[in-house]
Amino acid sequence: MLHILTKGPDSDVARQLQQAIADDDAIVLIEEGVLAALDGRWEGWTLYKSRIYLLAEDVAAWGLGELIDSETFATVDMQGFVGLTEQHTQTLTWY
Amino acid sequence: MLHILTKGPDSDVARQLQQAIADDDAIVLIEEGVLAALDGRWEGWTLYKSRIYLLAEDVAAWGLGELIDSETFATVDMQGFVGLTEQHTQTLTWY
Amino acid sequence: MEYGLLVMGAPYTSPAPHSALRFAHAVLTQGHRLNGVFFYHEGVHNASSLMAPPQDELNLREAWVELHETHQVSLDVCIAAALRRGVMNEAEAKRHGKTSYNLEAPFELTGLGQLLTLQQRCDRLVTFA
Amino acid sequence: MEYGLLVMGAPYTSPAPHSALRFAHAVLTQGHRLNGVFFYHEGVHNASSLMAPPQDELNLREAWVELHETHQVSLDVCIAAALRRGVMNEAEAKRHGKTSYNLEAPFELTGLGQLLTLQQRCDRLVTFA
Amino acid sequence: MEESNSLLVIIRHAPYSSNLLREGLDAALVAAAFGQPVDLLFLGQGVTALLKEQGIAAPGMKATRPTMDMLEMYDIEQLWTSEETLVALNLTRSDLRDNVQLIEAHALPAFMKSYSQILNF
Amino acid sequence: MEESNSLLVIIRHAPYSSNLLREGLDAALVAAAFGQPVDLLFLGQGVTALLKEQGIAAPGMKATRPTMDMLEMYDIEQLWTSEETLVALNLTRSDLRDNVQLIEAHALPAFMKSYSQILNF
Repeated sequence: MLHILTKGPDSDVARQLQQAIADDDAIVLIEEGVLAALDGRWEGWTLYKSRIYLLAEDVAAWGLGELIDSETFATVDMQGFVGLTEQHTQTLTWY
Repeated sequence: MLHILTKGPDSDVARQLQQAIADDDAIVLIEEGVLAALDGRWEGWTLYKSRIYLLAEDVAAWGLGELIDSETFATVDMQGFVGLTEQHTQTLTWY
Repeated sequence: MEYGLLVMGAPYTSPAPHSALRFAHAVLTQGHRLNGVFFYHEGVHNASSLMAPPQDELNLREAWVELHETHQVSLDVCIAAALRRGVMNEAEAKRHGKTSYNLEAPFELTGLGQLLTLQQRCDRLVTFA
Repeated sequence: MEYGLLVMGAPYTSPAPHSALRFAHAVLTQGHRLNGVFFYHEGVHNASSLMAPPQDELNLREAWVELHETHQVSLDVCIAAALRRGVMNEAEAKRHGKTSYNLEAPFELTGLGQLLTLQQRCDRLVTFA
Repeated sequence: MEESNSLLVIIRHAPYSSNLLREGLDAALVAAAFGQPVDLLFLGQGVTALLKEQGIAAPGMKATRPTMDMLEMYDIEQLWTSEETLVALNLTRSDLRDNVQLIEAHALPAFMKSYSQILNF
Repeated sequence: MEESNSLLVIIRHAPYSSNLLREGLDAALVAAAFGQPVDLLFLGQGVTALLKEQGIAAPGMKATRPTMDMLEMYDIEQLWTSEETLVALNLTRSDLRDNVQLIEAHALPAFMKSYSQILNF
């Protein structure tokens, strides 16, 4: 399953999402969700960092481009986001 | 100042509100805000319980009437809410 | 005391307009004067005359109109917030080349200056959002 | 693959319609087929023909219409969600005794069954809310 | 729920905080009316719709209880929530309606995967 | 800011997450145009509007930066945020525009009380 998180790491929906992640699931952070990149303490990073992708256009729009180390985060552009939805038979948006 | 909190204790706005409370401020919990009554760990209860009021109609609407001990919480009805806005020269809504 | 309300939530999406309306009636019951209600952000949808909720639900627009008729409360809608959300009166509709419109008196399209005036004129401005 | 989108955010309030539109174009660029977009909850405001954003901003309704015209994407709007929020076509306006309306083709008012059909017919349903 | 078109509707919003609960339930009811197998999962504040006392409408707003009561008539009998959800709101199983089933901590991902379609409200 | 009609506009929402930032700034600009003394306080995600890099618009959405740049033209020169806000988002003063002033932890209530009027966006 591909989870799409649209809210920040402090939101109650980010906590709801965490209950729902299976071992082979991936997560795309879009819109406000990209703010998780500022929060190193967010549990998501410890639990499944290798399966988390930031939407590049939203990282730029939210002004985070130079604040975060792009080497340590996996980003996708819109085409890459579509690619992730191809790979997973289900997508679930958390908003 | 009278603060009106409309979101649950887990929300980021509940955390923003906490920075803003002065010693002589009061807080009314309305709408989703009444859910704080279920959360004994909410910092608001430790820090300024004596100045927090629950809007009675929203407590009933959210189905919390019998779940919470009405002796330990101060509630106001809509008239009482208006009364609180009379006593404080400023009101500030957190949503 | 003189009260003013700022409403920023949409009907049937946010509980804010319902809370605001109940607060408005309690203000009047207590003998205060309710000077005006300013609709901003998503609150502009409260003014839509095309709103058609199921019959067993309160029609928020009608409830505001009744408040205006009974207590002379002005109902001001921010024009910039309204236009971008598809809420406009006949004059704006003409200006934008539309044949339909969905805002009528007693709701009035005004600028944000009206909100600041309301805040300065009233003893209390209470926001519902 | 066949894609369907569910849009539940309003223009100029939520970023969801913007994200959905960009996603839609990327889906088409990748050679997939975009079967339809279903507008629900606050998303129904995307269909409003009375929307008049400032000229330097994208008119979301026009962007959806262009998507329909270029790629034959159906634009379905939940009728129950639309009516309570003040979005209706000419037929519904007549039925409710209104002289104005704000939903026109290519947007169509339909029931929720259309959303379930879209979900079953498509390989992927992606929600923006 | 191994059927190929089984639908899970997730409800995460409280009755009067937005119209999402109502519009989520409507989607579930329509799916059931179309003969699609539907289950409901309540997470976060959505679980307050399952409180026994729920249903006294907020003044001026439509009550949720009648819609909740309609679910059975449409053969939506499986109402689920998760242990984490109850813990987060300090609720216990006995605060909820009788026909609610509890998903154990860590079992949620597998539970969700058993549905071919999901809508998240 | 001891003037009797001083206005504090609080911005708590990020540039592209809703229109609240934009509509809050509009309120501040109109107040300033009317000659009312106005200050801006950025809390929570609102502080991301102050990021140096802020202003590359999300594709299809109007950029925030031009409005932020207009503030000075309207004599809104005092942009404030709080230490707690920066800590919560792991930001430092140097990530922000030059004309931002920091309110120390615990000083926020007194700061807010110094304004005769407040609008919270």
